[in-house]
Amino acid sequence: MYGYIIRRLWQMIPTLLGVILLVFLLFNWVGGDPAYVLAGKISSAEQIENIRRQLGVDQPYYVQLWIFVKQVLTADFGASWSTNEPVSHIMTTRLGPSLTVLIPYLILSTLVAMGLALAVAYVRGSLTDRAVMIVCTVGLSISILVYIIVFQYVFAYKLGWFPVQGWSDSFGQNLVVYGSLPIIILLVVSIAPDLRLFRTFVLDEINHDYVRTARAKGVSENRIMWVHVLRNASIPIITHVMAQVPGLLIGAFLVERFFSIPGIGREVILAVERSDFPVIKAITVYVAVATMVFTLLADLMYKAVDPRVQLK
Amino acid sequence: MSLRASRRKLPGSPRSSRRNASRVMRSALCAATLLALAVCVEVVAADMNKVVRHVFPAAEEGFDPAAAHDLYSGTVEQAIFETLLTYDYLARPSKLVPLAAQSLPEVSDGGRSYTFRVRPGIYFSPDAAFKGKKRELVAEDYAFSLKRLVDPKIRSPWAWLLEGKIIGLDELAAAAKKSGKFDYDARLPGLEVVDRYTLRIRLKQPDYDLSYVLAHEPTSAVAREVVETYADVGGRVMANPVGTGPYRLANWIRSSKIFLEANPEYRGFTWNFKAGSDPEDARIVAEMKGKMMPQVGRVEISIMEEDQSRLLAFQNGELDLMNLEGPLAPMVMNGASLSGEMRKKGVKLSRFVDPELSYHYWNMTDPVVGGLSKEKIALRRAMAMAYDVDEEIRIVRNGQAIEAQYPIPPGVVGNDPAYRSSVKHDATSANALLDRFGYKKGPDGWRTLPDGKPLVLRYASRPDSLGRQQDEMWKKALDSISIRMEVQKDKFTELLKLEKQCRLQMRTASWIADYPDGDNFMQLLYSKNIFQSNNACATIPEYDKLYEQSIRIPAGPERDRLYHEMARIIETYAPWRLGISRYRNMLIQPRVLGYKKHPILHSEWQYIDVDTTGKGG
Amino acid sequence: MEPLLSVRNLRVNFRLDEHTTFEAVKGISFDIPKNATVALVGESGSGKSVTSLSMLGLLPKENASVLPGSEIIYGGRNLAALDQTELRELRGADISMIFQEPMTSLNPVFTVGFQLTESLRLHLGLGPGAARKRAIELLAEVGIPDPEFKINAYPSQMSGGQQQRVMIAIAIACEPKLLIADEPTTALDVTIQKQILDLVAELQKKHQMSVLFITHDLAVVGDIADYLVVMRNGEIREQGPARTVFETPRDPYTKALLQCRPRLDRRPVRLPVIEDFMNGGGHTMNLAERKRGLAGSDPIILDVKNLGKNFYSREGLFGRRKFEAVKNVSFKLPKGKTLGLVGESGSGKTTVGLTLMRLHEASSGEALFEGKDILAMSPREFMDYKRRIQIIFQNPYASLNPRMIIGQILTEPMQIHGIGASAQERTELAFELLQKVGLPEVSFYKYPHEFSGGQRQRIAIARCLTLKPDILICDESVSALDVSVQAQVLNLLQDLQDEYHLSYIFISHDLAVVKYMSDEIMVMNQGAIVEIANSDDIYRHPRESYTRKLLSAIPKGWHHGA
Amino acid sequence: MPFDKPQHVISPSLWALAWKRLVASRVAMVSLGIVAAFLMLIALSASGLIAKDWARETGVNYAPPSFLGEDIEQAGQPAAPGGPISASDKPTELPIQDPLADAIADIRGEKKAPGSEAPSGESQTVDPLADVMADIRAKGTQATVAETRASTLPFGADKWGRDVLKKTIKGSETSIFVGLAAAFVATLLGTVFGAVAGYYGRWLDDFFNWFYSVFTAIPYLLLILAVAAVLQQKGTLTIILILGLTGWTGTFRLIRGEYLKHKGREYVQAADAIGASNGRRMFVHIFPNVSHVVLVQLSIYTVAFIKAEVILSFLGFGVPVDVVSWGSMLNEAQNELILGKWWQLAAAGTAMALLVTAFSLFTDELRDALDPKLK
Repeated sequence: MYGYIIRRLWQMIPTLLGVILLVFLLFNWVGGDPAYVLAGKISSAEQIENIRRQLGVDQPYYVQLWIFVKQVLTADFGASWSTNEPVSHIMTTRLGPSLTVLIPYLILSTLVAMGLALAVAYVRGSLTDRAVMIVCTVGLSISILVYIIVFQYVFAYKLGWFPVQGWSDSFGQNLVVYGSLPIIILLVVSIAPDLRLFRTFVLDEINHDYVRTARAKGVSENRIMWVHVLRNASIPIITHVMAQVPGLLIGAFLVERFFSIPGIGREVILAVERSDFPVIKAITVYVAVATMVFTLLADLMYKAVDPRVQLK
Repeated sequence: MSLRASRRKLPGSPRSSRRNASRVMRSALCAATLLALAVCVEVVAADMNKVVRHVFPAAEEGFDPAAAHDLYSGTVEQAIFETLLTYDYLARPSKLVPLAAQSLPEVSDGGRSYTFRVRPGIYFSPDAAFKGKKRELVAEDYAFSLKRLVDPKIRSPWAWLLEGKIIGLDELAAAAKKSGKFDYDARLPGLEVVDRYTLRIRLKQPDYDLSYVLAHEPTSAVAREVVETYADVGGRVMANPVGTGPYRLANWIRSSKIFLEANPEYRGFTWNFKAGSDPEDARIVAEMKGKMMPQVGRVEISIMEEDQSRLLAFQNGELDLMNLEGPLAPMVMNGASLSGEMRKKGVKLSRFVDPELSYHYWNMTDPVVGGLSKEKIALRRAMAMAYDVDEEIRIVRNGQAIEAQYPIPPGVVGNDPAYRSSVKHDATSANALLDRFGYKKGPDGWRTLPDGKPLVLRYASRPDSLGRQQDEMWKKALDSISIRMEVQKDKFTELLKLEKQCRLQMRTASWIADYPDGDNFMQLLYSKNIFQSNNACATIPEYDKLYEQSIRIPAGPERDRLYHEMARIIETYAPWRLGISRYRNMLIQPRVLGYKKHPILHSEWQYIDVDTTGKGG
Repeated sequence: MEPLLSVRNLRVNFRLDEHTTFEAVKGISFDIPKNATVALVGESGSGKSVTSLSMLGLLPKENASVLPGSEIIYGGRNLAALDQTELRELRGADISMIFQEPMTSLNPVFTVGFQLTESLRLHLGLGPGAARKRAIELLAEVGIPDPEFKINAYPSQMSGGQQQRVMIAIAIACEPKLLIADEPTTALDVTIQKQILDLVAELQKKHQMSVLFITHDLAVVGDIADYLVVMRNGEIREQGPARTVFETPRDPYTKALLQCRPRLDRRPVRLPVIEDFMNGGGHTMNLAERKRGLAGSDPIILDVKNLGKNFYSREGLFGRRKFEAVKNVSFKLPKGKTLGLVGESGSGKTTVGLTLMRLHEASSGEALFEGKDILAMSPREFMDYKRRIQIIFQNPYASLNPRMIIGQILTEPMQIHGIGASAQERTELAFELLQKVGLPEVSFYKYPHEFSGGQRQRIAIARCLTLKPDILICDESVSALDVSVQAQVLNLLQDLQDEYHLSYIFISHDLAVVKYMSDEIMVMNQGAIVEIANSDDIYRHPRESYTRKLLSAIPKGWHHGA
Repeated sequence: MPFDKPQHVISPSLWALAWKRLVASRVAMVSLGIVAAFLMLIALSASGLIAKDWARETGVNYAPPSFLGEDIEQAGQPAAPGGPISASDKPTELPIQDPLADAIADIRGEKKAPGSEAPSGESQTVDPLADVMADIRAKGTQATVAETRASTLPFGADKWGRDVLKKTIKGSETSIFVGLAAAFVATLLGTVFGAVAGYYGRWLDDFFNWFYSVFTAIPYLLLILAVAAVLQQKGTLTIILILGLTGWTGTFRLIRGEYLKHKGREYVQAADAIGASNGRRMFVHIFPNVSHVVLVQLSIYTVAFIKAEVILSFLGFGVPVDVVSWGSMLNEAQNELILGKWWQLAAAGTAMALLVTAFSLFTDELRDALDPKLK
């Protein structure tokens, strides 16, 4: 077990190197030059040169790459070019709000989609099943932007059930008052694709022999679905959900912007707009590491759910 | 320069200022116990229960006047720090008045020497950097703060405000670049601290805009102790603003929330501004006159990037003040006034044309569109004539803009509202002009260059929805004169880089006044500013000659005459096609009293009051 | 005596698509007496499994329906007319069932104990403690060693035989009156098969229950069946007491089933095939004995020396674990003869074949083909020899590319090896071969999915023949086929060997088939050779205990009276 | 391979059987019908038979759909900028001296240059085109006949007065083409990488797996933005490349898995046994057997990329200005919605929802038909 974890961590090194290389290639090499923006409205070539020197972008590429590698190794990405805020501070302060929304969302969406998937799979082939699937497909074809705009307008403004936007210092208030509408929107958006996916996972399981065995034992259909099938179907579901987590940190940017949630996604877009490379690079590397760690976690959770899995 | 302070001498001795902290707390007591009114007026200022909730549409960078360069950081800086000069709250066009200075500067030596006297008895808000001592604002602080703008380590985006102006300053910066260490202790002939409160600035050549520069928030006073305590590796103090202004930073959640509270050390002032010609002014004066300022104890600023969020939050009463950006205008505006629904709610509107100009420029060094030969001029003029500014205002700007007739927008000294441009939308003439100069149509219907080579225009724009609309506007314009167009899409940072290197062909740029003087706009085509602010990379000898004349004389009819001719040169040689100036529409909740958006000042919180009786809703 | 369960006029329909239905069971009737074992025998597609599933209402409800009029009478009730709730009370309690694949039939993510106690708690209402206690008893009863420990094991931590024992434990947990065993031993090795059969027989007696034993292999039920029901194409061909049916079969199909299977005691020149019985029953079979066995003078075509094959799996940070699949195997293959290769799963017999084909890279040893080591050749050199050693795989459904028509499948190897001067010539050759393996010419234009398993195996054989090989490796080539088809393919292989003097390496777990086909037999266990000898000798005088164990496990068919 | 027997003798292949299953499904046929209708539409528009003149401004700005009737408020209101400018529109008179005036006047054989009546010598401003302009103005004053613009259009007009219906048709062409082409690129890359990695295994597999993990570790949004920045060229091709170059990972994983699985299958071993080369086994033998996965991936990607084009447009990396797509229309429509001009959003949104829904449903059915195990 520990040997396995160590080996998996060891295997992350080449991937991380690849990420570093790709990120470096994309941002340092071809990513543009923010010196002109930082220089202000009126700037001389000399000032530009000065700024480039201050930022270190006038160095040869291999030196810049080496600096980047060192930054990754020491987990110290320096400070934002435009605000001078230490990148570590950006990460620590923006992560909380992001997670305040994402964790409840992930838990709820997984539970809801899983429950619905089992229900729909139970009546597979029926009119209900087809209708739900078609509604899901239609729901899928609508952009998240439309959901956000409409929900914010209707539920927050017209009906006044939620604040239009906002964020506070209190975790409870954030979760209950400010976070609920964003969570609901994310839920509504993700239910359709998740339900479709989870349904196929469940259908995959329903055709297995052990279901027939359970039936032959006289186990009720409900119990078959909720005990026998669910446990098996949860294996691919775990992978799917775990793989989603790191991407969501950034993917939730639209919600964060519309509801003024000071999260990571919003920070990334801001950094991209500002060409704030230290922040972009740091977040990319952190998310990449998170992706790898979550993949490992998913595999470890596999082990918990599926005794067949041998961690070697 | 006959501007005088319109503000009464501020009340309160240094002693009473010192007790300002207790004053804030006493305000409630005042109201509750109904102490003698006079006492209250004398001491009561900021009421911590009075909160103004403001919104920014984009994130702030930080609050170092020398380092931050976005509008929103500047807005907060203006509330925390003080410049030597500022603008009168109500006077239009904008009028300079002293702020930390006792009076407007004495200008001597034909505009080469400026002497300021800093008002004694102004104190920085308490901070650990002062080690428990009260810290008075002195002339040296301004000398220090101005030097910071050119410190290479800080890489201030505002260096250009002072570059090439103050005797000895550029040399000091150059030395710092070499040695790697900026000598703040150096005595400069151009920045002479005559005594504790007197600062004399000597210029290399006459400059009538220096007063404006010293009203611009990058030149605010910061304390050297604070910088030395908090500076990061870049010598910047983004997160610990300590100033002498009416507010101080109470809490800051970066790029999300900024909380300001009244500065207990602030000396305060009595509201006494004169109404201008605007009929609204009378109401404002009635609401505010005689009040001890600042009234508002707390300012809460939220950052909301999305238009819809801002507007809904405002309509929901979650915001007190909000700048209405173009695309949203039709939702709450009916032409120039608020919609009935908003008026019914009692929402007020502060509206005027921003001191801003958008212009379409051609790169004058570009082989296709640049140059001063007749056929190139004809090409540019044809394109200029093909562009329909009226349609842009109607469709793209939703009517919230005016056509720019003159390179200097309204609200800026030098603007001539009567001036009419000779460039009109006229595709027929544009076509005729191109025909005349041999831009023949090829077999595919597109025009070629006179030498028969293909003619393709490259229009650069940002990847946002406004950029897309500009693309469409120009596409239509160039289609109407059968010139083929391509769009060059790039991130703003990249466009800016190419622009500064004169590598774009054509783009729509805009310029917002840093200070309300025409020179800020007219310098944009001066050939010495190529690679800096001369985006068109234009070298037009006639223009240069006139410009050089214009900077040697103060604002006035003589300069206006030169500006007229320069405007006509812009039309004639067509390095630019003038675009528009936008309206600024500030929405104000009924509970906010005395608010009027100032065209140059960014923040007005210190001049307004909030009705806490609840009748405003 | 009143039967435990009577099936009357059972008809089951399958819906294939919106317009087509297929009648899988066509109105059958039979009884299951109390305290008896009834064997339901039939080849694939006979409807035997459908019959058993319909008894418990386990047919897939999407596309299968028991037609009205069908009756399955149990305890005075018609099971075919009960609703699911009522059926559920019977399932596992009165009637229980075990299936062919114990591996997939057990839920992989729950412990054996959980799955066992689930039944107990459901039907007997036992509390957790009591259920657990009873479960341990049950595990002990079905012969799981160390049941207190194994009750917490997951199915994947058990062997196939143990898994099937667990299935049986679950099935008998609630003392059912009827145990339906649907091919419970087909997926198991021959030695395990015997153990399971013995267990079922023992439990049947002990619990005084009835067993419905479903199988395709008559030999399997010879020992245990009291009654036989023989099905074909949804109909019952013959039923009656086991003795009667085995000894005096009336139906030609039953006769064919009994005769087609190779037997240990006889080796006819040609095996009887089903047509011999079905078409008028004219017994024109050549029942003459075929001579098998090696003469020392046979020229050797392939000489394998010290063949070894290792597989590696990752372990630890950098380590890898070696698994020796084939250890030091040496044998000689004479020209025109058959070497039989027998062993249980995991014995390495298939690996030997694949390694000789160089489908696996050998780890050690050499294989001299006409004196040249084919294992050491470069791929280019080997190309010429590749043609001469061909292989026929086990699964006829997997070994033909489903996206190619038979014509492409047959002409492709010729094209690759430049056999036949033109496309025209190759096509003609393909037609010829089709004819040789007994398929009509029109097969050329069809896709594999249109053929039955036996036909596909013929195509696979034809594909090998296109290359005119010297050696043919038959890797379990008839194991997946029904008995009647198996005989046809075996006959075909015999004929081809006679005609072309092919040398066969005949790999199978079915000792009867191997014996029938082979001149020499090599027994393998855990990657190594146990014994190698002339085929008749090895059956008569096995030297090694493993060989004896293997031989004793072979189902003997009906021998009570024989 | 040449077979001299007539084609009809060849019996139904697996493809034909799958097609039969597909035909049997009503949902599949209806959605296929819708998709086919769209494809027909874009074929017509691509060949220039319809919607060729989508860019022509045939209606008034924001002309409402005909079924709503004319927008009286809009028609009556000249949408005044509302500026306080009241002076005449005549250009401010300024002294202008034209040094070329004489020369050009000579050529034209007359003596007239506007502005020459301002003889003040103090002026330095020179208009080198003064005479030409004057000439043009003199001649070209005949008012150009303004096109009459319809006050309503069948489906309304956009802000410039272009027919929304035509825009939608033309937009469909772009969006579907982008979706299909990008899906093709992504699937091709994913398939080739996946096939090579899965088939050859060993270091090639390690390499592509590494490549895959690196690509998937980087957040998709950042990847798109970065690739967009790299491929600075404008145009539809860029969008296709952005989507294609970043989207291959899903197919890669699937196809690699399929190749791993199939490589061990007996028919592939049989092919090996008859001496088929690696390339032949990969492409002639295995590929047709995994091609249904590829096909399903292709259609999943098409849907995904049609939607992604909208997001790309939102991020500003959409189609060029002389091209219209659903993404560009939806983006325009966001601002229009605030003005209450909902028809462009409705038209583009409906067209897209319809196609995407039909395509997705068809994909589901296709998957079921090709792989009947599931379900």
